Amino acid sequence: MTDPLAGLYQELILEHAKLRSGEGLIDPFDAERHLKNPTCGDEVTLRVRLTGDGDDARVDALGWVGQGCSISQASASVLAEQAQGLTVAEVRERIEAMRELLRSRGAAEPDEALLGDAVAFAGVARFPMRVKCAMLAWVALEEALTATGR
Amino acid sequence: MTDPLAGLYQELILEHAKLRSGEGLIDPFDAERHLKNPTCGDEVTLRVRLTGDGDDARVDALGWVGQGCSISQASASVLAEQAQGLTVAEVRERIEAMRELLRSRGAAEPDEALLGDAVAFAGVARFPMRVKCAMLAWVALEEALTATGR
Amino acid sequence: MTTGIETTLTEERVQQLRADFPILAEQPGGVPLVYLDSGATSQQPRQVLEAEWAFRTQRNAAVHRGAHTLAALATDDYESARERIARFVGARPAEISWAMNATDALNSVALSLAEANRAGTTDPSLRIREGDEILVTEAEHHANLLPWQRLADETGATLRWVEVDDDGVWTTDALTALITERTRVVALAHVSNVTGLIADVPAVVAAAHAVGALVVLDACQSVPHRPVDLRALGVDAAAFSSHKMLGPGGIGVLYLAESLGAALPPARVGGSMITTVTMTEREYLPAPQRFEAGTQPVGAIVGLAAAVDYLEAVGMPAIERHELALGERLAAGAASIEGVRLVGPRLGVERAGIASVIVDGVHAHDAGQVLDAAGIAARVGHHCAQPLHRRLGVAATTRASAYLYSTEAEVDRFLDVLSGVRGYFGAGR
Amino acid sequence: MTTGIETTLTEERVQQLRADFPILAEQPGGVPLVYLDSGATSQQPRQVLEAEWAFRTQRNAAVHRGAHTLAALATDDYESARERIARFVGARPAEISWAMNATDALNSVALSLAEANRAGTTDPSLRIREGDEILVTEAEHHANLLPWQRLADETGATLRWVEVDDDGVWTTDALTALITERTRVVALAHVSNVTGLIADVPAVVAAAHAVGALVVLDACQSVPHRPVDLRALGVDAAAFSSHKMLGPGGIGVLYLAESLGAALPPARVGGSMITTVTMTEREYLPAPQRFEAGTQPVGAIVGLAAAVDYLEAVGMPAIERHELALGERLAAGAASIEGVRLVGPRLGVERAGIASVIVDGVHAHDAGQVLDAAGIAARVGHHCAQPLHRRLGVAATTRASAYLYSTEAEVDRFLDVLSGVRGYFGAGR
Ligand SMILES: Cc1ncc(COP(=O)(O)O)c(C=O)c1O
Ligand SMILES: Cc1ncc(COP(=O)(O)O)c(C=O)c1O
Repeated sequence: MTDPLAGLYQELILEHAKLRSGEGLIDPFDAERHLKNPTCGDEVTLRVRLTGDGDDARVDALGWVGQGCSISQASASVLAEQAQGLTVAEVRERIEAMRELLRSRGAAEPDEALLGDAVAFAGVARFPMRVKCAMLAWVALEEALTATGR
Repeated sequence: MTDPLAGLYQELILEHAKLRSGEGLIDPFDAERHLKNPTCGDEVTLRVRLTGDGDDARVDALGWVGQGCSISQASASVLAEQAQGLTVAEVRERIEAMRELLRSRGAAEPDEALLGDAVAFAGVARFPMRVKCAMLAWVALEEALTATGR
Repeated sequence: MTTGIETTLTEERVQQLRADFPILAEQPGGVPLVYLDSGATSQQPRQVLEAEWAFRTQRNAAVHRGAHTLAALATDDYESARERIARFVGARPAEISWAMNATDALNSVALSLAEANRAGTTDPSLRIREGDEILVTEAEHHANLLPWQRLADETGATLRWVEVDDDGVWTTDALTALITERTRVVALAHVSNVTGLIADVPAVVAAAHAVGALVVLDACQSVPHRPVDLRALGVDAAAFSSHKMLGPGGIGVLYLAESLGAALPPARVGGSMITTVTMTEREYLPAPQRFEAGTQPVGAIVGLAAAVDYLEAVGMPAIERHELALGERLAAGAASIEGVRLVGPRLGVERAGIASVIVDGVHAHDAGQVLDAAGIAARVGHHCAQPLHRRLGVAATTRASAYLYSTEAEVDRFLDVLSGVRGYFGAGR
Repeated sequence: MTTGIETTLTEERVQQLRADFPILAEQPGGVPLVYLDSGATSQQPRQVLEAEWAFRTQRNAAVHRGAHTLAALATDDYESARERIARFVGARPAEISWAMNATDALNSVALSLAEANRAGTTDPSLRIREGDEILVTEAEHHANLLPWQRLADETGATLRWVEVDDDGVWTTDALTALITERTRVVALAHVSNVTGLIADVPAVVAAAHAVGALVVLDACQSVPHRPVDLRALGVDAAAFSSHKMLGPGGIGVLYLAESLGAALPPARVGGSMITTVTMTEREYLPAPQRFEAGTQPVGAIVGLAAAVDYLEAVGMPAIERHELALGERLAAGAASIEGVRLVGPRLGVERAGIASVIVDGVHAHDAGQVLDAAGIAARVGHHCAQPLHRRLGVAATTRASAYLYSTEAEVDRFLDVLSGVRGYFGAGR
């Protein structure tokens, strides 16, 4: 019998859940978002600082604190690594790609070039109850970017 | 095919529904009761006057007004004829017998000696939704007697 | 007609449909059942029962709270049902939440408005103060009257109503004439459960919204019987009951237009509708969850969705036309019987498949008994509309109400037995 | 034992019973289902489904309003169901009315008390004024907390609560010590849905009644699992849910002791609960009809009565003992796993068949996922008891809850998989 969980808890996810890249609240910052998943109590507070202007605006720094399941913590960690240095448009593209992947119920082919390590979350798409966990930090960043006005 | 309604609408009931013995409100009176069946809107107002004291107290006069289906009107009419001149104890005995008959769902053998014309309502016992109609005036009298303290 | 578009239900189609409804083959009184009481509650096709049975024996679990597979399956079914039911009435899923029945849904709206005002709402669309007015019709079902009486009592608002005429009918002009700057809520039935009168909802909505009043629609007798698009109608809130539209009992639907749903506090509080709770504070989820405290009747909701699927497969426009035809046949037939007085819209004016009558000299209960002896399940009483009946001068009427499974033959049988009622009781002799 | 009196359920008997529950043979995740989430919602035996099916295909009609035969049959079934359900909990039929779920029933009591006080009640048992107190426990389900928060907010009363200790347990002494002359309502769960703690209800009732306070019992986790006699307990009101006791969803039961039922105004108003209605006035029927506005879920009520028949046939004392044994096995097993912290009463203290645990270093959602992969439906989350979880210092726990169809093997399987959870996530390494 194959482990039905292997698809969900990829080695990379379990590692990131411990690694917690980007953990900690940066200061100064341009925007902060606090998000909560009321079903399971997962929470994340995320801050982002940008550099550059207009289309050139890039993520200068990103930090988060939170509590929750390994999926939600690992996805915040992966996000922090991915977003660093990208332009706002590039970040938004990745958030959208992540959302599509997770909502696909397993039907979508993950775009590894675009998502990098985040493709490890492809397996979450088969566990609809966990999709919100995996998206939590990503939605927080999306809303924080919107709050910066860019 | 026999008329399934014949058991319910005995000739005597249809006659009494038109006859309306005792219709009209007497004055003076010892007690009055107003009762209503909320399901169908049937109403009766009944007054009773007693004569004599203690165990000898008898129904001196009984009058009612009301509106409702033929069953409820006929049963008030029959009651008015029956109760006249009986002692309070005798009236109560008949009310109780009527109640038992109507609640029997057709299983009870009506006591003709006791109930007289009221045995015509035996068929109502097979129509549970109509039992309240047939009992309306009788319950009003029962409560009025109680209100007289006897 | 052979246009390919089914414009009504053929006799053959109705017979086909009837085979889906096990109860229609019953003989509860020893005679074949003629069920003309769908206005009170409808009968259910096997498809609905089977959908519920499948859910309850294969996927039953508490939704939105569990991480296990069964809970995920149940949640899928639950939200899919919400989507189908929403689409059926032209609503967005988040505009649909559940109630015990339509009565409960209407109470919820009134209770929520009361709560908002107790909390001192600053939202002008919710504010109801002394001297303000709540407008209803004299023909309302108690479910759409008593909650507004109570809200008026509590807020100090005045309950006003448009009166009905001798036939139990009110007019749009008379109603809109009563809408003033003080009107905060207009609550009315889309279709009357007694007279079959069909309200001109868009006209009422236009007049009400012009003064900033909310429109609450009692859609109990419309949603089951005709295509209804709540967003297109523009009402702010609406209620209807599953048990009147082929679905199971125990589930009412509350429609709250997006803006109202976002503004209203919940009537019921408890689990599954909160974000954070402390011993002294509570924060609510957004709509629709905010309005869904406690475990919802998921099996029944799945059943209702199956009912909606069934209705859509038959086609609501065809159902509407079938019933309009039956309503006309009922009305014309009843009006032509001597000593029988037809209530509601004049012949020739569109009416739903409902006809209520008064038989001269015979109490409605007695009329109902004669009908019942012939196997005809019609309803006698005040149909939860006492003020209307008081205005008509009677305590009770006799009502026949049709649905997609009703036939012309059933209507004719009703009319035939009805025409014999006065003779039976010797009335008019 | 061979005393002839069945004192618990034998393994063989449980296997027999399991055959009545179609869902228990399902493999929703591709593995056999181990259903340990009965505390959230129970599964339903075919006997319940069949009773409902029979009603809905043979006798379905609106009750108490029609004169036709079908309506009479439905009314018979409806009132017979009420009688059986009342007897099951030691109540009189008139003390039982229906709600959407237990949450709704608890809301009703609080809403009715609020309404009585708005109307300026002179009944001292209903009066709640500024400075009065409403007492609950810190372990309450949100359904038995939020309605009282809201009632306190509205009346100006103070909400007080008995605190729980590090295990999530409160004591009778601590609770009764908080009852004062100002206490108007004491609301508590008979059995905690998180800790399995069983409250000493008679002691609470005695202390509350001594000061004239009402006792409202959340019987959601007791009535399904053990013999409960509400009159003997002496509570003034109680609520429980059909879906937790083998019955269908969509039906909660509200018990109002005779005197309270006679005094309380209804929370919901509408049809079938009135005597006389005019455009401005309404008069209500006595209990229980007063509390039953609108069309009640008769099919579901018939199903619940069948569930009660089923439970009685198995025997509530035997069910209680079976579950106490499973609860002990769960608790003892969980407590012996390294890195697993058991919440609730100490081992050796009676607990219901419920055990919630905290796995060190592993989030409850992850634990639940591992259990689910093994086919085990357990619940993870705050179980609608956030204040309790806050006190325990966690956002979520993992809960297993048993019922009459649960087996020792299922409990052991849960414990076995649970003991592997930390290893899977590398916690504690
Ligand atoms: C102790 C307790 N109270 C109240 C409830 C609420 O019950 P329902 O969701 O059926 O309204 C539950 C179950 O969720 C419970 O376990
Ligand atoms: C027009 C109308 N409104 C409201 C209701 C109440 O519906 P329910 O009894 O399902 O709550 C009914 C049916 O009884 C109705 O016909």
